[in-house]
Amino acid sequence: MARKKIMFKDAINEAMRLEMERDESVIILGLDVAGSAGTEQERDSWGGVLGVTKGLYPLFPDRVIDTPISESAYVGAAVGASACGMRAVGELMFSDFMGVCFDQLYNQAAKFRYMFGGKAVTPVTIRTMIGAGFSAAAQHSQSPYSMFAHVPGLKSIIPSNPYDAKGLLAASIEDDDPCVFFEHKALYTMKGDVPEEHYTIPLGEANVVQEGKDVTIVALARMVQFAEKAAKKLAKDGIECTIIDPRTISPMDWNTIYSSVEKTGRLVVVDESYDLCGVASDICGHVSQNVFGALKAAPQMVTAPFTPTPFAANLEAAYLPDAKKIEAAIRKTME
Amino acid sequence: MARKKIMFKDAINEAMRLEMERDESVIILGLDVAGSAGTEQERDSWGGVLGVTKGLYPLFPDRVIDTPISESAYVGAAVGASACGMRAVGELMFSDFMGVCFDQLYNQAAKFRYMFGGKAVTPVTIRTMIGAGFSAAAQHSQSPYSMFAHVPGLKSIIPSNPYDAKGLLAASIEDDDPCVFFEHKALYTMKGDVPEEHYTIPLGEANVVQEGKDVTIVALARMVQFAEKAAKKLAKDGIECTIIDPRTISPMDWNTIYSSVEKTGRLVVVDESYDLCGVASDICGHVSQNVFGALKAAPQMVTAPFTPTPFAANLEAAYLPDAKKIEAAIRKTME
Amino acid sequence: MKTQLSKEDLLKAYRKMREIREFEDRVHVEFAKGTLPGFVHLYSGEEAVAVGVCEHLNDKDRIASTHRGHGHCIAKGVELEGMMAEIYGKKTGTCGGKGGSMHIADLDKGMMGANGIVGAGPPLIAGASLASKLRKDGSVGVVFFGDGASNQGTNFESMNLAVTLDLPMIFVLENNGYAESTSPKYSAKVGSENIADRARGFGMPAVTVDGNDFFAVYEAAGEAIERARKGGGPTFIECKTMRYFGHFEGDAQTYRPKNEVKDARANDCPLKRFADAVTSAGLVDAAEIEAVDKEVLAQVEQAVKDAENAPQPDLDALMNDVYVSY
Amino acid sequence: MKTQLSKEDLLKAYRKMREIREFEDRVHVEFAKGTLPGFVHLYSGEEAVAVGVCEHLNDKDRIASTHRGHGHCIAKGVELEGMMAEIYGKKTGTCGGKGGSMHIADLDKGMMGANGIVGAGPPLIAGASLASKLRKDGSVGVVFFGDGASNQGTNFESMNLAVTLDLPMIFVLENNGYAESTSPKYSAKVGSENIADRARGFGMPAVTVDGNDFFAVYEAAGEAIERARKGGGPTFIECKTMRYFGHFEGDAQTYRPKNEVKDARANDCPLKRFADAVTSAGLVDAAEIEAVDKEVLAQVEQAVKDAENAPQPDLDALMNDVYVSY
Ligand SMILES: Cc1ncc(C[n+]2csc(CCOP(=O)(O)OP(=O)(O)O)c2C)c(N)n1
Ligand SMILES: Cc1ncc(C[n+]2csc(CCOP(=O)(O)OP(=O)(O)O)c2C)c(N)n1
Ligand SMILES: [Mg+2]
Ligand SMILES: [Mg+2]
Repeated sequence: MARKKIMFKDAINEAMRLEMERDESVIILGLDVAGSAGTEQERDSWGGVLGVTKGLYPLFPDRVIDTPISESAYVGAAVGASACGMRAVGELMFSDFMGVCFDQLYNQAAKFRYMFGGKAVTPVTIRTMIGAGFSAAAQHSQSPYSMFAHVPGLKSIIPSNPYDAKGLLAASIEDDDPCVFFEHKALYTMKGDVPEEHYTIPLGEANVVQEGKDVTIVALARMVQFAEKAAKKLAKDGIECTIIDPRTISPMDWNTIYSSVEKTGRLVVVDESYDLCGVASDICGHVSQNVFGALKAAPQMVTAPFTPTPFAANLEAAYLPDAKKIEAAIRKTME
Repeated sequence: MARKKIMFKDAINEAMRLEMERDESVIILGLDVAGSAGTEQERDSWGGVLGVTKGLYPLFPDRVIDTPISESAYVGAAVGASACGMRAVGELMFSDFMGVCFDQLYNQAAKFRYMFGGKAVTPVTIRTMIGAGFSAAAQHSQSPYSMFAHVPGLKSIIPSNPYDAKGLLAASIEDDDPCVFFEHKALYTMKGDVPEEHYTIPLGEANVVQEGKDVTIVALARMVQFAEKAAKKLAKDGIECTIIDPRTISPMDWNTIYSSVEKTGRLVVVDESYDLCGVASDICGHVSQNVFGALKAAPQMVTAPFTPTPFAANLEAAYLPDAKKIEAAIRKTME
Repeated sequence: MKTQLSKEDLLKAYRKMREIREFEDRVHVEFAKGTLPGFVHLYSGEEAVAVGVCEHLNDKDRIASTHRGHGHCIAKGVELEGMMAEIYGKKTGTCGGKGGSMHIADLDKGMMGANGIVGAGPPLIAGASLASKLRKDGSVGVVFFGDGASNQGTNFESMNLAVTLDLPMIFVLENNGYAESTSPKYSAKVGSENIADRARGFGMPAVTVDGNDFFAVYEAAGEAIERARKGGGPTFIECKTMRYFGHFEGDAQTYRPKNEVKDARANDCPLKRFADAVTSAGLVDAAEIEAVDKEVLAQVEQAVKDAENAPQPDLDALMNDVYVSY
Repeated sequence: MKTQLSKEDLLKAYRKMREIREFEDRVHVEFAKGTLPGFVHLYSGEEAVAVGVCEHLNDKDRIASTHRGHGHCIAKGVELEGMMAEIYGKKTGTCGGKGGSMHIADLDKGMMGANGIVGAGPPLIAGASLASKLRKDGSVGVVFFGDGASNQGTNFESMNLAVTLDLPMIFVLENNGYAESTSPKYSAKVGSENIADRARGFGMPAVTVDGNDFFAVYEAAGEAIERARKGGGPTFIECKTMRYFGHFEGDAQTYRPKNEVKDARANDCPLKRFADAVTSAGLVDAAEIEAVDKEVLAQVEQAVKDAENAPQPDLDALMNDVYVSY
């Protein structure tokens, strides 16, 4: 435990390495997850497009498998292999690419168990990147996890820091249900304390980042940092915030959210995606249905505006939720 | 206007016929939309899997185009043709199949205009079936429109009766933005008065089905009938319901919903899909954010449970929202 | 005729084909009565394909099927009693009544499911075959799919993936001349007579056989499966066959020539051809064939009765088995 | 050498290639300075493909491009000043700064966009070609895609759709030997040397040409495009070429042989080959070539300056142009 802080992406790498050591049935499938396939150079030249799987191929050369660019086939193969006793970790490079392979997750992996009368077990995990902030424009910046959360049979996991990333990915791989693991690309270089040894964090348990009596902020992935910043600012004015990071949105830890709102009476949900049929309105909707009596003010959403992600830096900055927007929303609940 | 009532599916057929007569650039692409392609028999043997496009091929043999089973290619072709001056109507037989072709809608059609700096116009319409109730099981009974509504750049249209179906489809085809038109298969044989001539219903305008002072029910597609049934029952007990059919969920006619809730103070949203990141929680969330002060009781959702659609008739009946469940939710708001 | 099959094997294969035929013909009749719900796609006429392939397989080998899945299920050893109950939506069904005709599966038998999504099977079996390869247990994966499905991107991608990873996987194309009402002459104009030619371009052996000739299918499949078991990679087998009923039950079939099915039933029925071949070669007696026919008839009759009398699923099944844990 | 191109045409083609090279080499330099954001994929080395094809096209013909789209844009006539400004994310960019390198498009020029989704182009151009066919205006659609993209289901499906509907569509495969770090020898093992052989199986003419030889590309494309314009259906052209930079800017390229690019630049550069061919054939003077080089250098220099000095988009552009109306 005494080692230096490590990066979010290294925590993810470590989780995979430990799972592969522990369990022979864990395999990795994806584009350039090793790299150099078919060339005369040494393998492992890439380790995934941003190097997250780097170093795993030399350790497990049979189990780190580069695939052609054909997401339907290899994501489906991850699903199929997992229904046959493996625990495949499929890497869908950017979650923006879900549109070319969604069927294998939403109609296949998600439904096998139910359709087949409880006889199927499909412990597949799909790792995939989310998030804006990199001038990666409209097709490489999205966070479409609400679409996955709407599908019974799938679990959706969204870590916000290196410690959670490692523990939640280990839990996802060990979990017997299909898991989609969303990694915010802007968090990859975030550093934090991460135990070297194996550990898991249960899926479906929110993390209460801080407790305060006035308002409950629910925030995901990168938005947790922004929420903390806003909370710090408000603390100077005597406004005390609870910050809840659900960590998984399906299953969602409603109890933690509801009991916090029962204490604070105020809710602000921060999400990098859109409000329409997204996580923010979902949480506001569920809270208003289930702990209406506790609410002292209208719940507020802080989300991206309903536009594709723009390329230009100034537009992208305006597009993203930030501490200022969160602060404004919190103040609104205090009016 | 004096003609007999016609069926929902014939109203849809009529809208397409009239649009094709009015505008040469309207074309239809899909599986067996004419039928018999490559056989020695006469074309138009199918007219779509449930006969909705029947009779159009003989009128427009160049413009009713059967395609191989390759949704990505032909939905994408509908998008591409529409970006090049056509108004293509692509038929995605069941919306459940979105997973094999979503990219062409969500990353392409939806984003062209924005990414390309406002220079693209892509007036494509995708017609697709939704809904349970036919023992069609987990992969032919879904209503995944919330996933489409979460995508800026797309419009999502969900008619509940023959009159609306015709007017909304005409509007969708004439609309300059990409539209996804969701047809509930259980409504196809519903009959109603439908003018013979061409007309459109603006996208983004809810229909207030009935007005009542006590509670606002928002319901979509087939759920509108169930809401009416529940409202009738409650009327006997003196509970007066407003029923709002949004007709389009993106754009959503928030004004109509908000002003109704401002009057009634109570909200029940009925949706055949799931609550998690679905339309029901979305409407509850938006109402609670924006007209919180008017709410006299916790808004209620009536949705399918979070399970795939079961096959067995008794399970499917239990799965679907119905008048009883709606009634119970309304009574809850009146407690 | 020459065959390496013992009399026992021959009778077993024939019985499977007869089970499929009887099962499907009976479902056709029941559907027409209005007693069966949902979308039902029947396999009558194509029996030699499923059985010709699956006679080489054991429970460790995996198959993926299509919307037209009953034949594959039976050929792979799924019990027809449970299947019939499943189609009736009963608690005693293979999937507890929650899947129905389009989703019958029995993973213990290596049957990964009928599938409502055209083209969904190939990636899944690529995965199953990958599992076989990594486990080095000599098992193989077989995917069945139609001429219509052969145009789906998933199928092409999976062929390429199977070649790339050298998977022990067999692609079995059931070319029955129609995808719904559309002919492959329109939708799979590959520039030749055979869709298999398109597959060959992906870099794997590809053959076309008479899919109504059990022995032709059996031999081609045997060669391919043996090669796959030995690490020789994937093979594509196109089987030309015919479906005797509509695309789904309720289809008026106006896209078909009048006598197409009648002629085929009379002159090209895979069961008749099999029976004729083995009896005239003196390998099996006609009486033995007839005995199988009778036994299967009775079995299906009983399966229908049992299914009719079986209870509906308990209501709490609605919420069960969405997840292992949630 | 033999060519039907006039001196004017030759100089025009060379200028386009030089524009691409200069543009890309400059973006490479600017990116290294850290002044350019996002993912940037450069086309240097592949100029003969884009230009060899697009020299046959007019504004009514449509092309779809890839993530590596600058070359296709320039070849199709998109102004490089606007492109440079776009890559800088400026208001004066082709897309007002909202698309960036991966989404440059100019529909007025028949350029349907660079695309961030590998394999997204073929269906779109199938649609564009269908529009051409229905409008009977003699226009064609051309889709560019890489060796990696050639494995994507959308590409296969679109080939089949183009054959089915007999579309005036050209598939131009840019086989540059890598998809990110992966070789087509691994990912597109088609059982032969050429990926074009896989395409031929779909039932359309398919050829493989030296993609660094402008004239080879030009001729193959000319034949295909003429056939398509006359209603002769689709063609597949594989162009073997090489990218001089990494997959994207920032790529350390450890998967490449040390001298691969150096050798190619020295011995197989499409611009050098073109210049040598036309000068040694006496069709163009070396001085004329040099004059083009200078002019283009100056033009790109100016484009960078202008882009640097151009204003950012107005903030209200964030909310504009999501819909025509909403
Ligand atoms: C992705 C998808 N597209 C379309 C359908 C509708 N559909 C079901 S079966 C079928 C025809 C399949 O034809 P083929 O593959 O030849 O199989 P066959 O029915 O002849 O056995 C179609 C279009 C579907 N279920 N899934
Ligand atoms: C659907 C999808 N999958 C993966 C990617 C990531 N990606 C972008 S470019 C690329 C390699 C493409 O290779 P190739 O088609 O050969 O084109 P090249 O880069 O060589 O021009 C990959 C994997 C993507 N953008 N979209
Ligand atoms: Mg068929
Ligand atoms: Mg390449």
